[in-house]
Amino acid sequence: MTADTVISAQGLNLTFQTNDGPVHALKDVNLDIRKGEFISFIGPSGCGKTTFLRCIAGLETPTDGTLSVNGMTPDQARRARAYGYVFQAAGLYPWRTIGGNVKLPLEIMGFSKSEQAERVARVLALVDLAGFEKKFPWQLSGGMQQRASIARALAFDADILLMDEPFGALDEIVRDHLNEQLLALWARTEKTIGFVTHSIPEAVYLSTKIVVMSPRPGRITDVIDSPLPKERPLDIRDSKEFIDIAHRVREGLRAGHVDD
Amino acid sequence: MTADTVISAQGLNLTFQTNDGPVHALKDVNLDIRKGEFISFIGPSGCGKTTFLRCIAGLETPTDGTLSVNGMTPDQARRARAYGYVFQAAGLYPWRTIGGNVKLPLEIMGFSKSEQAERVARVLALVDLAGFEKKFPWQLSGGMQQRASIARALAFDADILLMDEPFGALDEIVRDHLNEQLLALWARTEKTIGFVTHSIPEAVYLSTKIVVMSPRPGRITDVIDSPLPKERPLDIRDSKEFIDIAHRVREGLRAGHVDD
Amino acid sequence: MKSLFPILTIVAAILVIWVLAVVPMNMHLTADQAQRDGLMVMPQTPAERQGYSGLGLSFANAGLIPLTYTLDRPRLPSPHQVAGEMWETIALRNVTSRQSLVYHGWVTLSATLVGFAIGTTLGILLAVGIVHNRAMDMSVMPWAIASQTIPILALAPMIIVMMGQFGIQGLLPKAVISAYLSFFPVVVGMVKGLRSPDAMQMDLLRTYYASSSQGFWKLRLPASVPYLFASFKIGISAALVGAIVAELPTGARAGFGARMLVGDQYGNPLVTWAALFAAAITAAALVAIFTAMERLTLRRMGMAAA
Amino acid sequence: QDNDVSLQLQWVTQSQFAGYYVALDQGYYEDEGLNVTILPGGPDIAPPQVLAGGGADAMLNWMPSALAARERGLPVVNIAQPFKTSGLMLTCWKDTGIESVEDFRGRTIGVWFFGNEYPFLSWMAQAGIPTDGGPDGVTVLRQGFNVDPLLQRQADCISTMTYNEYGQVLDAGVNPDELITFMYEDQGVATLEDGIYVLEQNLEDPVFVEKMVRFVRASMKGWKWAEENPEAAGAIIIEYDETGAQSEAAQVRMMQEVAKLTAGSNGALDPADYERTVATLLGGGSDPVISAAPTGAWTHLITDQALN
Amino acid sequence: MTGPALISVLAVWVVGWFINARLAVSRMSDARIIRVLVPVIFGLTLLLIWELLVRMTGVSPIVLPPPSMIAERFANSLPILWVDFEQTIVKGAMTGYVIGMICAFAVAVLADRSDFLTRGILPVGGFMAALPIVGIAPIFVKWLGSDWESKAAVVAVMVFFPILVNIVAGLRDTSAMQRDLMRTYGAGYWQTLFKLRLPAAMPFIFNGLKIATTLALIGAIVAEFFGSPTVGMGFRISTSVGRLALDMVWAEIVVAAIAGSTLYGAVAWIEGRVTFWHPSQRK
Ligand SMILES: Nc1ncnc2c1ncn2[C@@H]1O[C@H](COP(=O)(O)OP(=O)(O)OP(=O)(O)O)[C@@H](O)[C@H]1O
Ligand SMILES: Nc1ncnc2c1ncn2[C@@H]1O[C@H](COP(=O)(O)OP(=O)(O)OP(=O)(O)O)[C@@H](O)[C@H]1O
Ligand SMILES: Cc1ncc(C[n+]2csc(CCO)c2C)c(N)n1
Ligand SMILES: [Mg+2]
Ligand SMILES: [Mg+2]
Repeated sequence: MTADTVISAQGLNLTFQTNDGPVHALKDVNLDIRKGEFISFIGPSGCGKTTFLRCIAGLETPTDGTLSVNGMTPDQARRARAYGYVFQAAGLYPWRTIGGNVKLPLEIMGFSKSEQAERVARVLALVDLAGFEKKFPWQLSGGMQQRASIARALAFDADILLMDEPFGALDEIVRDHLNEQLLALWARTEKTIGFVTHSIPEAVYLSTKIVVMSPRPGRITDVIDSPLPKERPLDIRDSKEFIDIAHRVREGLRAGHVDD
Repeated sequence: MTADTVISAQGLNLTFQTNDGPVHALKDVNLDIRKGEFISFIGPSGCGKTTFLRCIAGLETPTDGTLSVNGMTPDQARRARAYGYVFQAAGLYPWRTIGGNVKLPLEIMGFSKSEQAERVARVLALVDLAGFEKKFPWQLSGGMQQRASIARALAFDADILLMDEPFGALDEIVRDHLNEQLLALWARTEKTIGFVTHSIPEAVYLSTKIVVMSPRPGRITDVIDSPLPKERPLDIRDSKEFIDIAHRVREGLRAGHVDD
Repeated sequence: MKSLFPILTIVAAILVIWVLAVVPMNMHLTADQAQRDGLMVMPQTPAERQGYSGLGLSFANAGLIPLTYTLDRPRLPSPHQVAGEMWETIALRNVTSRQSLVYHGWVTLSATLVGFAIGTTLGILLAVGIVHNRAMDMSVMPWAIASQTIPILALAPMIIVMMGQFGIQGLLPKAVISAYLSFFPVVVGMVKGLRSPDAMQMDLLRTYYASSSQGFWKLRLPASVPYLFASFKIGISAALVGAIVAELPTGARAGFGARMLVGDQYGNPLVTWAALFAAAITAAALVAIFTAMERLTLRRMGMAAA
Repeated sequence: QDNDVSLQLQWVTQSQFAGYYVALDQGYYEDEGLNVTILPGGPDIAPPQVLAGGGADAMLNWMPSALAARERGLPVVNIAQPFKTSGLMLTCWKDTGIESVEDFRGRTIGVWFFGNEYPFLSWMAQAGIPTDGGPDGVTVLRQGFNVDPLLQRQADCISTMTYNEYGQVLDAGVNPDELITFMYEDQGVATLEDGIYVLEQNLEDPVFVEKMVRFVRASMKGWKWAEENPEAAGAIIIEYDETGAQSEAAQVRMMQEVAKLTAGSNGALDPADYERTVATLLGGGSDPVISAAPTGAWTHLITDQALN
Repeated sequence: MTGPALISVLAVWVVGWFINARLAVSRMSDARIIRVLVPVIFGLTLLLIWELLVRMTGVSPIVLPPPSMIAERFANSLPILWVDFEQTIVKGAMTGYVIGMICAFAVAVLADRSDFLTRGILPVGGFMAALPIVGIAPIFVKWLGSDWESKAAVVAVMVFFPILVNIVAGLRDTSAMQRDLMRTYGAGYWQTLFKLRLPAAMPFIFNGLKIATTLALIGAIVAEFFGSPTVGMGFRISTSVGRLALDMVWAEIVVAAIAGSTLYGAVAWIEGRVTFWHPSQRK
């Protein structure tokens, strides 16, 4: 654990008690994330990606082990509003306009009215949604909704961004496009990003570090550092290097995969 | 249109009348599909993939143009039960067991009891679900449910199989696995398959022909014949040829794509 | 059963409030009676006491408080009085006796069940019609809603007279009124249920070229089962209310409704209260039976865990 | 079947209708070869409506209500009048200071409606007291089926029957000297109560007439028996009460009171009583119950034969 | 029934139904006029049949008056109908409705604070809701007197539970994700309530409010049967039955049906404004 470690998990375990007996969702997870890293979690369904992210966010309490976020416990970090969280579905409130949705966390955190307006305008511009402020969510396409939900997570400018399969429901082209934008945003803001995905190309394209996980019990099976440069045009994905990393990730995944 | 053409569309147009004015979902679509082909439709959301498949299935009536299926109109073909249709979600009836779900079309089409039992057993074996006949859908994983829904479409042994993003909701590993199985099935049965997908690798991996579509108005922008052999191991996807086709598809898509 | 403790807590809280409320509610009557019996009461005349609230009078006459619990004709009977009456009329009487609430329960219940059967059958048929016929959908629904705004107690005597004209008496007129109240929730629920299959499930059947009757039996009907049970649960309590309402103008002969009326008319509030609680318990039991049936059916249909 | 008779009562089974239950119980109807069904009433059962709908052959009714029905186009005819005297009265708290009719002004009074309000309205009209709730008039409450409005002093006076509600007030522990009562009989506004009525057109059918003759004869026999044996009559009522909620003591007392009202009648309507009733009703001020003296509203056709 | 009556009734039915069937499948069947016209034609057909049946079979108007007579009575009694409407609907039903609604909200928020309370209150509330109105109405008249206050109390009791159940169900209807979102903001209970759960609960709440409108009407009218001043719809219905003025009874029933449908429609209209965002309200 170095000085610029923002998230640090040591011997993390989490067991859910269910009707069918205990489920070991996380087993002996050790991971350090440094400031400014873009870290992806990949693995088959049920391997604990979401659970791990939720532990970091203080939405779930580990049964065992230590976890610190910005040097605090996850729960303290949550109350300190240390991170923005983006869920798989956009999850915008249908009764609020796009602007109103982005404003929501600002209202809750007690920003002044003028500050609210200013920030809403800024982050909507950041995700290319300037001019859509007055629209309601259902009047936007899925991709635009997802961008709005990212804007919502960015609005209060936390240093950490946690994203749980934010683009899972979108089509490949839209997804490519958002991936590009996300990378640009990351490069510009130097945020630390934790990103859950099912897609190998997406993980490889975005990350500085790829964490491969495996289910039953949920655990980390491989951590792959990406040698790709920070500057990544979309067609880097046809490059030899890219394909090699993708291959390694796929092998890692296959090894841990139990057929259903 | 050659002798072994099973599906033929000439100058197909379809316009939906909506509250916001007409939507041109299909414009001047011309396409011939030969017996035994595996044809994929790929394109961004709203480009008319589903609409085209539904036209073939006689579930939607084109406003203009001609469309023939097995030499009949689509509606006649539907009444003749010329095809099996697989929807995006498995859509199994929750009150029927897996066996009961697969039996549904057989009951409706009036197969004899013994024939029903025999076919259910056969197609369940075909999709690797022998032994799950008595289970209810919620007792199975998503991938298994989707296999059951494919079995249901195969049960009455139509020559044509129409699949609308059947694996859209599944994770990549399960998807790979089902893709492999689908290819095997296709090779064995020589069915003609129309397959809608959002995923470039999936389209390239499966098809003999890839139809790239583009929205507003929905139209065909490219038809790519695949030079890949019929025998396709999963890691063919790391081959140069595969990557080239994928690249071409992506370019085709990008060209037709209007940012949302 | 993890709800048992919270329920008991709430019931206990209500009982406490009830017991406390008995005092001010009955104090005026108690004071009047005490005065007749020669006890000291403040203030001294009934007319003056009218100026006091029940609570005020209770403070002025704290010594009379125990008497508020034993009035023969209380405004608010105390829980133990109601329980005592119920115990006596349910447990201590032969079930065939006219003094037995079990007997009256059966009178009401039989009309309820017949009415419920008629109402649900009608409701389901109407729902099937509405779902399959657009003209019916557009015509019937607004009137079905309007029909429920008609006060049934106003219609009940007319229905009974009109049926009496055709020599139909006894259980059936009551059942008809109970059916009138129970058909509506069934129509609403069943229309919702029969329409619950999504477009994809309907399209699937089209790809099989299934007939509309096949669509009904294989898709719409099974899909509507959860809605059907929800409607049943509302419908059966509505049917019970209908049967009780109908008992007033049918000559108030027997049944919970008759007991409530006669208890009221002859100044016997305990009879009314006991019938009231017995009716609520009956309703709860009927709903519980349907809940159990629902659980069983859905489990058998494989829909319970979903 | 031509020996079938159904009789619609005005209220639930109680000693007010003892004569008929006794006749049934003692086999008097059977002796006349009749098969009689007694239909108890209830709130909102309007006997004339049942008669009009063909649900009963004969009904009991108060004459004001029957005459009003007649004016409304339902030709009902009184064929017998077992109740000679009116049992209707107003019961008031003495401590309200009410001593005479004039003191009603500004008071709240409970009245039964449902066709039973006519005597009260006529009375007030004759006394010149408005019933619209002004300071000079009375505020009328539509009284429910119990005496609570009086006991709880929501009303200064309520309507009671000598045989029923008045007893309930006493049962509630009230002493008679706490109360002041106004009998309609004493006020000169008495109207005829429980009479037997049938539809006019039925009287053209000799078979029906003959049946009614037997019915009235047996009923009157029942009444006389009940008058003489109030205890037994009360017991019979209890036997026929399906609700099981009535008390025998109350029914016996009711029978004793009812006996005072039926005592003077052999069943035949006294035309003088009829004329007095009509006069009272016609005196109903601006909104009279009936607008003209009815004709053919009663007949001795049945009683003449029955009582021979 | 007589032959000609049967034939004319059948004829009216066939004609009415034929027109509706044609309208319902016509190309304009989604137009607003058609949506209104079809039920109106259906209603008129029923009324016509009613009129024919009554007239041709000679049913006494004392048992069932024909619609024409009811309409005449209605037109001639507007002042009376209006004061009855005020007494019963405005004073009795509306007051009770508002009181019941406020109580339901208060209890729902209370119950919502703890799972324990919810678990206890809902079944007990369900039991109380099963107390039949004909039993509670006389009790409230006894307690609160004959005027509209007792009617309002009956109404409040009747509408309380359906509204409560719907509020509680609605408050629970948020998805885990929506609630987690609020947690990631470190939002408190009241913030979550007002910014997330109440808005999300609105479709449910309005469902309860709609059911409650018809209950409120019935409650107010029926309670008047057990004691009332000499005004009010229930009073008028009951007295008119006694006076064999069945046309007046039906005129009041018509008022009840119109008032009920209007109230229902009004609540549905507000629902449309408030829950404009819900898929069921979007076209
Ligand atoms: N609240 C919970 N209660 C019980 N078990 C849970 C709960 N949440 C998750 N689990 C179980 O824990 C395991 C890990 O779940 P998790 O949601 O973290 O997986 P995931 O990797 O995010 O999967 P997916 O790709 O499907 O989202 C799974 O077996 C899941 O069923
Ligand atoms: N029933 C309908 N009524 C009106 N418009 C429709 C209807 N069905 C489809 N459309 C419109 O037609 C266009 C093509 O739709 P279609 O569903 O075929 O797209 P798709 O390519 O399948 O998209 P996706 O990838 O999102 O499934 C879209 O703009 C869609 O909104
Ligand atoms: C609404 C209504 N009010 C009064 C009566 C009838 N009635 C006639 S005499 C009497 C007093 C009996 O002791 C009563 C109550 C009724 N049937 N319905
Ligand atoms: Mg997950
Ligand atoms: Mg589609």
